[in-house]
Amino acid sequence: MAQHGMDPTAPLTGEPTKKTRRKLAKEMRTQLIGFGFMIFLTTMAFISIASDEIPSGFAIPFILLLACIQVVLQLYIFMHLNERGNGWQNIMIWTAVLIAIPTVASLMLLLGIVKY
Amino acid sequence: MRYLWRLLPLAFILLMAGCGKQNLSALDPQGPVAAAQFDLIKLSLTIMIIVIVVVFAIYLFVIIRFRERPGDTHIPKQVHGNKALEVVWTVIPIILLLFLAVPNVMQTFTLAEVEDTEDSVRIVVTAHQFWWEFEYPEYDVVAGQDMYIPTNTRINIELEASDVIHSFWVPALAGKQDNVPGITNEMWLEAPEEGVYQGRCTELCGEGHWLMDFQVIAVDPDTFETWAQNMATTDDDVEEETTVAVEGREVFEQNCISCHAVGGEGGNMGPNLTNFGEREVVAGFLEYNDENIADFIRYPQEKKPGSLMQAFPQITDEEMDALIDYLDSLKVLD
Amino acid sequence: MADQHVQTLPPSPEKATLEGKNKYLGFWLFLGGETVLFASLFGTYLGLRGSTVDGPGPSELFHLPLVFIMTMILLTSSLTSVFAIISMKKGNYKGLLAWMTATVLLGATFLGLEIYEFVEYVEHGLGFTTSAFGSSFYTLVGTHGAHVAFGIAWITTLIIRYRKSGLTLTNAPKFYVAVLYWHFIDVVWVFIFSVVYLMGIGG
Amino acid sequence: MSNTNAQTKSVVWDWLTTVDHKKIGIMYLVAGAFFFALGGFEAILMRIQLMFPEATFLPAQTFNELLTMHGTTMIFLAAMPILFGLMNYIVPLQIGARDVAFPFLNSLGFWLFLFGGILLNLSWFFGGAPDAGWTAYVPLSSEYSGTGIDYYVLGLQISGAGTLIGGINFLVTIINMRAPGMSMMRMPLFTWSTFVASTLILFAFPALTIGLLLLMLERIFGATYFAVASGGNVVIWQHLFWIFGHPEVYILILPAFGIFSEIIATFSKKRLFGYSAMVFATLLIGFLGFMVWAHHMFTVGMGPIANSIFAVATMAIAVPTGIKIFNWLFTMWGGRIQFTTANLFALGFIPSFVMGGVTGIMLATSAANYQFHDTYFVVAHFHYVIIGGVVLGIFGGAFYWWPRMFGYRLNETLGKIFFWMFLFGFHLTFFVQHFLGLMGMPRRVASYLPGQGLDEMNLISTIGAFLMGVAFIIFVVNIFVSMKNKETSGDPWDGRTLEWTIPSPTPEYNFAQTPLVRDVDALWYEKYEGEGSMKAAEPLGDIHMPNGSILPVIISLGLFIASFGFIYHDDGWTWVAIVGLVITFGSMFVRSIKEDHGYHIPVDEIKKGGK
Ligand code: HEA
Ligand code: HEA
Ligand code: HEC
Ligand code: CUA
Ligand SMILES: [Cu+2]
Repeated sequence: MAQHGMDPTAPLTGEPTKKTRRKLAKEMRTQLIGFGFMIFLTTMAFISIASDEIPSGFAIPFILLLACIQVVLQLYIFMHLNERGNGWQNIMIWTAVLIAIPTVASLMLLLGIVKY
Repeated sequence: MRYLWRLLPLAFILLMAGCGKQNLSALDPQGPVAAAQFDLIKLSLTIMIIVIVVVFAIYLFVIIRFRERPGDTHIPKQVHGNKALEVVWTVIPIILLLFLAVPNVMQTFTLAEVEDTEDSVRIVVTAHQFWWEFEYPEYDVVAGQDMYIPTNTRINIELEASDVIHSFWVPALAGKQDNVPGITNEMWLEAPEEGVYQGRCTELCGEGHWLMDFQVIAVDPDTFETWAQNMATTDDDVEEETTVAVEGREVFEQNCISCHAVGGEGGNMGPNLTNFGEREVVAGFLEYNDENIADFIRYPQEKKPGSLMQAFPQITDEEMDALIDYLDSLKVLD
Repeated sequence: MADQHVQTLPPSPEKATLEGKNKYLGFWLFLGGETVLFASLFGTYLGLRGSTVDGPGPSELFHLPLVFIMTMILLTSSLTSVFAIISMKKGNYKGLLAWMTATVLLGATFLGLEIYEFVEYVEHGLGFTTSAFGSSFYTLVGTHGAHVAFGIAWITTLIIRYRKSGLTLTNAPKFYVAVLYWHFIDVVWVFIFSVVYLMGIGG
Repeated sequence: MSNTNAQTKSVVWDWLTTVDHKKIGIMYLVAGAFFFALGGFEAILMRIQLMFPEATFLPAQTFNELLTMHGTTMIFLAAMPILFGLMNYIVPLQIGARDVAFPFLNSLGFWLFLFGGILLNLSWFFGGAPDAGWTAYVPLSSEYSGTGIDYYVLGLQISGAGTLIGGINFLVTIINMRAPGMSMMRMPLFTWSTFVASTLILFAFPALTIGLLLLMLERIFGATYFAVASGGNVVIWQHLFWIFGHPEVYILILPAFGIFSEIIATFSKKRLFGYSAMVFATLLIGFLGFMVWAHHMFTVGMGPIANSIFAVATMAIAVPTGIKIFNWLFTMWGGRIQFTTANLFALGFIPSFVMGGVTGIMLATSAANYQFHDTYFVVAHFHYVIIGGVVLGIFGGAFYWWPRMFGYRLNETLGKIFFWMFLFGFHLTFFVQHFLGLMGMPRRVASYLPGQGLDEMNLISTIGAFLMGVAFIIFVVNIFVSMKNKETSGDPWDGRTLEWTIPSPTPEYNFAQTPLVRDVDALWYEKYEGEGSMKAAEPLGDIHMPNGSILPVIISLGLFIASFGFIYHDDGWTWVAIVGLVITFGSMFVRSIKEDHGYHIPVDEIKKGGK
């Protein structure tokens, strides 16, 4: 099978290829920008709740939106879902989200207290 | 073809005629709600029978026509599929389902419309392990086990539970709704005919679940009015016909009043007994006779496993006779 | 066997073997399951968050500054774990271990603050059994905390176990998957700080 | 590291430590069959009690325990594990793999299931079995029941973890380990349905995990999610249970659909009609299965909008299911249908399941459901789909794959007697229950009163149950009397798929050479259109195999022990819980720091075995 001729316990030696190194440098940049963006989103969320100026009718949907954006960033930048060969991972995670939405909604709303 | 469609549910009813007790079966609806539900049942059944007939017909044809015959060794053609056929058996079921889904949605909303009107009667039904309490807020009446309703009147019901989940079902009058602790559910029903309708609990609620029966008693509106007035006004001095009954009342006041109310006085851990003398059954299911009453009071758990009534084996025969006399005298109608 | 083979560093050592690929995919699937798991907890919390009965409610308890600090710490720990993987891909095993250690330390700080927070709330009258709000709050945030604790234990084990071995085709997937797990903990936290804390204070 | 360990181990030790998917599959089958007999026995006891009105054969409390244990055992410990057994044995063979993706986890999954099942059943001996129905609705199960429910909670939690692990394992196996040429759209339908069912497991079981966790915290540590007095809400449990529970029924039926697809194609000697529609329908059923759970809760008071939406969504499932039914019928159309026992089960399935399916649509009619709900009509519905679908599927699959798994064919005559008796008994038992329900008989009643017109049909129903019992005994007899009919051919049915390319008995490495797949029904293609036998995708070489391990047993045992600590934690048994958890986490730790690279089977040996 695939691992013919490979020894899984031998330390990996050698340098990454030039191409890989260039890719990694670029990746480093992406990660840092992504991180900066996440810090920004988080701070925005906290500010919009902390400040008295912003009415909660706006702030709540706003922070939820920020949370969703941030999660997508996490999944695609930190967790590399965008890389090739992650088709199944994407399918499964989004299916999970699709199932999570009605789950949360029904546990919030359909408890018999208010009739829908 | 049309004719055939109408025939199918009819055939079904003929098949079922004579099955089940009239005041119990959902197949013999006695009120508009049960009737509407029965109509839906018939409609859905008709559609299902069509489906079954079609599938069975193809099925039988296939297994007879294409069975392997002795000596046959041919290799059938390896067909991949057929687009047109696929579309047919996707679209036809969708259409059939629409015929069911639309009336169903309409009925679902109709059955959920619980609004008080001028002459509607509201009843708050509280389910307990393993008995029923019926409160009539408009009349300031609380009754146990027997739910009196006026005929031809819209009865709006609020459902509550004091311990676990129960479910209120009177098959001949209406489908069930659950009595859920912490939640108030609503439903309505109507009974055009006078009569006694069997009701039961349909949510597993513990040991006594299977015997958590009650009765819905439909009487004409005047009688109902009398019943409700008397339930509300009878106070402690129910006309005692005999002195024995007076003794019985003493026994009752010593032992029972902490749980059972009579005429507005007493606890509510057990059913209100103000009109106990008019029960057809004891504890929801036992035939109403002295022996059963006595046995139930002495050994309630033996008669009805799981019952939460305290047992009174110590009551002497004499006391018991008096007690039963007293209980017998608890009547509100004439 | 193949002991003499020189193993050169592949671009994605975590997915170079079939075992590695399986682990990588299997772990993602597991995270899919975890998504529904946390959705169930979030739903329960949202259903019950108004049920404070006689106990204190969210707006009386939560303090934004603490939550903000905790969030920043966890977010940063996600970044350090990213650095760890980049080091790994560069073949810099020391860097990998160092960044993983940083991640663990940040995680432990986060966990410490969470414990401090819980103790504080209990002192303010919100016990686990005080109200349905209390139960569901501690269950949701506590389950997340338990994930953090498990992550810390897991990564620590990896660091100790492989402190001398150098990067191999066996341990590369293990590190990679542990980091995925760590990111996922961060993802869940994003919703916790938004839905539990910010919405708790904001109305 | 690559030692050929040819030490002779004792047989018991071998089975305890095995990570071979085939042996694990067989262990699933054996344990599942045991629990099936147990659950069936419980059903028979219930039916005896219900034979006559006001019977006193069983006390009401015992009846409630029996019905709970019957439902729980059948669903979690019988049907699902038996299907898991078939999947474990067959799926790697169908996709041309040497094992599953995670052999160690596979073994762990099995042992977790087994210990969870044993734990659940021990409740009978320690203070009474759970008595709140398999759905364990709160607050009956939280505030009004004894320790039986603790066994239910922990037993299901442990075996559920095993199931989840198994599900992930199948998914990764199917995605990553298919033989060259076996694209997704060339996979046999049983593999496809395993794939979809595993996806359902992956997303449905976490909801159960949380439900059980909450119930455990509520019962053992005083949490108040469900306690109305402290602001809790009892409907939360119902949602969590059914978010799991409804997909669960498709977890059961989809693999059965897969089995029938294989059997019907094989014994009609025809390619499956509308392969891609079949795959698509399976996926659609799986997806819709997640959007309809509240049809179990129509009467709980969610409101008319919610009821309508869930009613219509539920009805939609008839469409993809219908597609499957008609595709099976048209697979047979124009074929040469052989009435082997395996195929009889498939042929018995079609009408039986359609009858159960259409009553499902009737139940989905929300306004009418107020009459059906929690009556014997529902009991009739789900036994029609479960027995008419899942159980017939299991028996069909057993007869079909028996020669592959055990190296001998089951006796056809006994098999046919079994089939007819079982089918007849099944319809006798459950057909009348539709009417019982409509005539006012609620489910979960320990008895009923005379004079309500329920007596005769209950008697008939019980007679049917006895017939099923006798039929099952005939099946067990068949297993033993047929042992002498050794099957030498690896392909007894003129099969179509890869599992029939292997010699009998199946070698432990499955395929000496990974096969090359060139079409759906790879073997059939090679036999009738290709070169007569499978092409190989790789040269003959050493085969890498994983080592066995006892750790799965120990990990599961630790949780088993810890459970007692939780259940009796009020009696000062907390230390037991700690000991158990230390055992579990300790052995997990050992596993993670001990690298184990397996061993190789040398070419010479393969040549000997594969001749
Ligand atoms: C293997 C298990 C299995 C399967 C496959 C199904 C399949 C279905 N089930 Fe069933 N169900 C259960 C197991 C299963 N069920 C169990 C165990 C319970 C009880 C749980 C408990 O309370 O203990 C239950 C309960 C249950 C209820 C709740 C009843 C109640 O408590 O009030 C409902 C309501 O909607 C329902 C609906 C359906 C539907 C619509 C399908 C559909 O998938 C059926 C689809 C199939 C067909 C329709 C037939 C073939 C189709 C055609 C030939 C095409 C043409 C058809 C039409 C146009 C109609 N089921
Ligand atoms: C896979 C699922 C499955 C299967 C296969 C069955 C199989 C059977 N079930 Fe049941 N059943 C459920 C799942 C299942 N059931 C569920 C989920 C419930 C709901 C529980 C609840 O309400 O909470 C239920 C409830 C239920 C009830 C309703 C209880 C009530 O509401 O009060 C009844 C009553 O008739 C019943 C009967 C039967 C019968 C007669 C069989 C028969 O088919 C059984 C056939 C079995 C055998 C024939 C084996 C016989 C074995 C022996 C005789 C021992 C001999 C041993 C050896 C030879 C080794 N089941
Ligand atoms: C601990 C509280 C308690 C006490 C004390 C008690 N009962 Fe009861 N009783 C109940 C409960 C609860 C029920 C309902 C039992 C059931 O149906 O499950 C009941 C039911 C009954 C019924 C049947 C009611 C009906 O509507 O059919 C009668 C009659 C009755 N009790 C009489 C008595 C008498 C007489 C005494 C005193 C000697 C008594 N009870 C003392 C709790 C009590
Ligand atoms: Cu009350 Cu069942
Ligand atoms: Cu369902």
